[in-house]
Amino acid sequence: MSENSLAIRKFSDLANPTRFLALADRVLPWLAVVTALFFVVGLWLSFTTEGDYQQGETVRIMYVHVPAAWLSMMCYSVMALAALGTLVWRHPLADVSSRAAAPIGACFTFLALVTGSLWGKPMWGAWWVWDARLTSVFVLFLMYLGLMALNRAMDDPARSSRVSAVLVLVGFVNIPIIKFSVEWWNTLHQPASVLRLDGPTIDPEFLRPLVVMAIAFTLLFFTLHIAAMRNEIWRRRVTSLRRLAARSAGREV
Amino acid sequence: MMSHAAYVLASYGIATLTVVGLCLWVIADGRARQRELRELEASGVRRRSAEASNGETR
Amino acid sequence: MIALFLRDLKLSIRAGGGAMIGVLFFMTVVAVIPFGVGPDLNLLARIGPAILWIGALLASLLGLDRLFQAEREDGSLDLMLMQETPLLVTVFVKCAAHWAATGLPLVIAAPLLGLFMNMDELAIGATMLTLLVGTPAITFIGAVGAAVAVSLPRGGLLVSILVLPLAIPVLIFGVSAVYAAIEDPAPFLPPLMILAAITLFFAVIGPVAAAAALRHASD
Amino acid sequence: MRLVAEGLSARRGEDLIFNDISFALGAGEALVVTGPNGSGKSTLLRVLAGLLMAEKGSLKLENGPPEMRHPSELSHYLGHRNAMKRELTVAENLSFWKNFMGDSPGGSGRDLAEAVEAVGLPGIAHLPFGYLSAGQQRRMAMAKLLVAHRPIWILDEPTAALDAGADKLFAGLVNAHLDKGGIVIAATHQPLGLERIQELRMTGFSGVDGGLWHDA
Repeated sequence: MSENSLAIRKFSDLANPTRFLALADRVLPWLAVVTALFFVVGLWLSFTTEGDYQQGETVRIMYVHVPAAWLSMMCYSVMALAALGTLVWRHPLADVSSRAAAPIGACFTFLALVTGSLWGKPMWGAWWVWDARLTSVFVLFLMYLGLMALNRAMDDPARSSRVSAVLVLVGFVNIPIIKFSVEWWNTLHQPASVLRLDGPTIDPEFLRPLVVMAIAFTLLFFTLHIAAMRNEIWRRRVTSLRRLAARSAGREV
Repeated sequence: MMSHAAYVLASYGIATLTVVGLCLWVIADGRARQRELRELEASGVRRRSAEASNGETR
Repeated sequence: MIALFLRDLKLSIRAGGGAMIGVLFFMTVVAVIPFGVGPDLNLLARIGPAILWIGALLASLLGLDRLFQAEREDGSLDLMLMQETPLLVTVFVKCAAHWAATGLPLVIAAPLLGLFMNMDELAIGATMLTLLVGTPAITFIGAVGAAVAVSLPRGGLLVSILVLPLAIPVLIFGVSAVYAAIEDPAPFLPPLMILAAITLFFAVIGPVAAAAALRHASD
Repeated sequence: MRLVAEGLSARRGEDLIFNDISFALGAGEALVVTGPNGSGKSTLLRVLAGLLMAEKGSLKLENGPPEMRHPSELSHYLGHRNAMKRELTVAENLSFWKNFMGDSPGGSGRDLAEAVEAVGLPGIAHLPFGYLSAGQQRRMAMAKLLVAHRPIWILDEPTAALDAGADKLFAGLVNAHLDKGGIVIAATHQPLGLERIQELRMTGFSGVDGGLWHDA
């Protein structure tokens, strides 16, 4: 029991904002460099591998589309974890993390939607179809935007953190729906071919660039997320300093 | 089978634009916040020690 | 006057402002429709323009009730009433700022939703153009309702009820212009011109009526 | 310049609030309106500011600028509410009103930094208005009186949320305005410490006038 609480204290020491800032300062440059390297390799691979005999050149869209779609879901999962942290452990950094992730997640979801649309036009003949996968991802996009609007509308983070955490957790229902929509319903969208219980069904020729791009995108997400968290901490410092300035102004008159 | 190079290029282009835009936004946001912090500190507002150890209150 | 325009724009972009909410509402409303009518792409393409127009109409009504109420609550409206600049100019500028913050984003978001509705390029372009011409009229009509309901504690719903019937002509000519553009025999220009005329008409009538209502509502 | 009110009376809804109020104020003179709650002080000030129609009587400005339609165009009105937006910074609020109101003929408003200095709150103009305390907000609303020039100041309970120090500061501002030939009309419970004042004591209207629906 005492070990457990010690571990929790250590964890929260690490997650103390000042320490987080110091850590972020040290980690960010390396993370950025590694991300860039992975992107260089990933892009090189994705343009040098052969096209698919069935889908032609458009298979290259997959190397952007699939990682972006993965990230749109992973980002929401990170937000849901952070929301849990806000509600259960009341950790101040958890709310910072959740807030910082929302715009990034919205961007990746947007990317997944747009590239999917660009892939769908030549394959299916339509920019958009209302099937379960696409619709649920669109709902995810709307949820990101809604959360961003909510975070903006309530300028006092102390009060808004709980409210938006509850909303994030409720919205998490959507993630399994997105993940399994291709299997539960008969849709136009092709089923998962990489993350399967019985091993990937995709040709290794396509798998290699895909995995490298996925790692690159994931690293990119963490880089941006840490940077955005740092911004959010600074933003809150500015806010609290301003309130302090307002309180102390005019006292000497 | 057609090659559909335009669609591929468009999706890579939009992806690049979005990612670069996001990166620039994060960087610009960070710069702006740091500038505000510096201005506040220059105008003589100091964090109390309690807040210094726990940067975000309220 | 430019100062007022910029201030209102700033207010709607800052925290709690309605600029983003309107577009979100628009997207949500339009995204809900296919669940109701089913994912038949041909059907969606046919009713798409009408749905975009109705969505835009509802979304632009969303923040209208706060147009003058917020000013009244903090006392700014009193000062605006007292100035040498005619009140109707003030109202006009406030409407313009409100449209720029909430109506313009709707016009910009319309093509994206048009793709979702499986509309072709011509229909999307026509919808965008008619929305661009028609939504200012909704704002100007809405200003009258907002001014009438300014002193009511729960004016929001009432504003929508007052304004919706008046906005019907805008909807009729907006949608018919789009359909005229898609379906060949009907000419596109006449309904668009009528729509523009309606907008200009309400750009004059709206601020005058709203200013009169505001003068009498002050107590 | 001379502000003359003759036989003013006003209604709110059906109720006659006050009847037959007359006064005349020359340049550099102040009118302090006193009286118990509900005696119609605020209503009188809103009539003077042109926000309510007077039932009877007239309000005229003699020897004023010729092209003006109503004395309210030459007036500042500081009501119970501050007319400032919480979301905008103090500087944005003040510069908006400075631009929007402009200056009346015969004077020019001070610039923002000076006005904020004059109300004793330098250095916090970059903060959002909502961050300030009630007293600070009130003082910033007074800074609004300084950034745009108006010869007539109509003040409704101007010192309600202020402490003693700010009271004195405000009395100084009003006196400076009077010295420059301005006119001040203030409803207040507290003595403002002004010279050259007339006092108008509102007693509340007690005459029988049920209005339109009754016999007189």
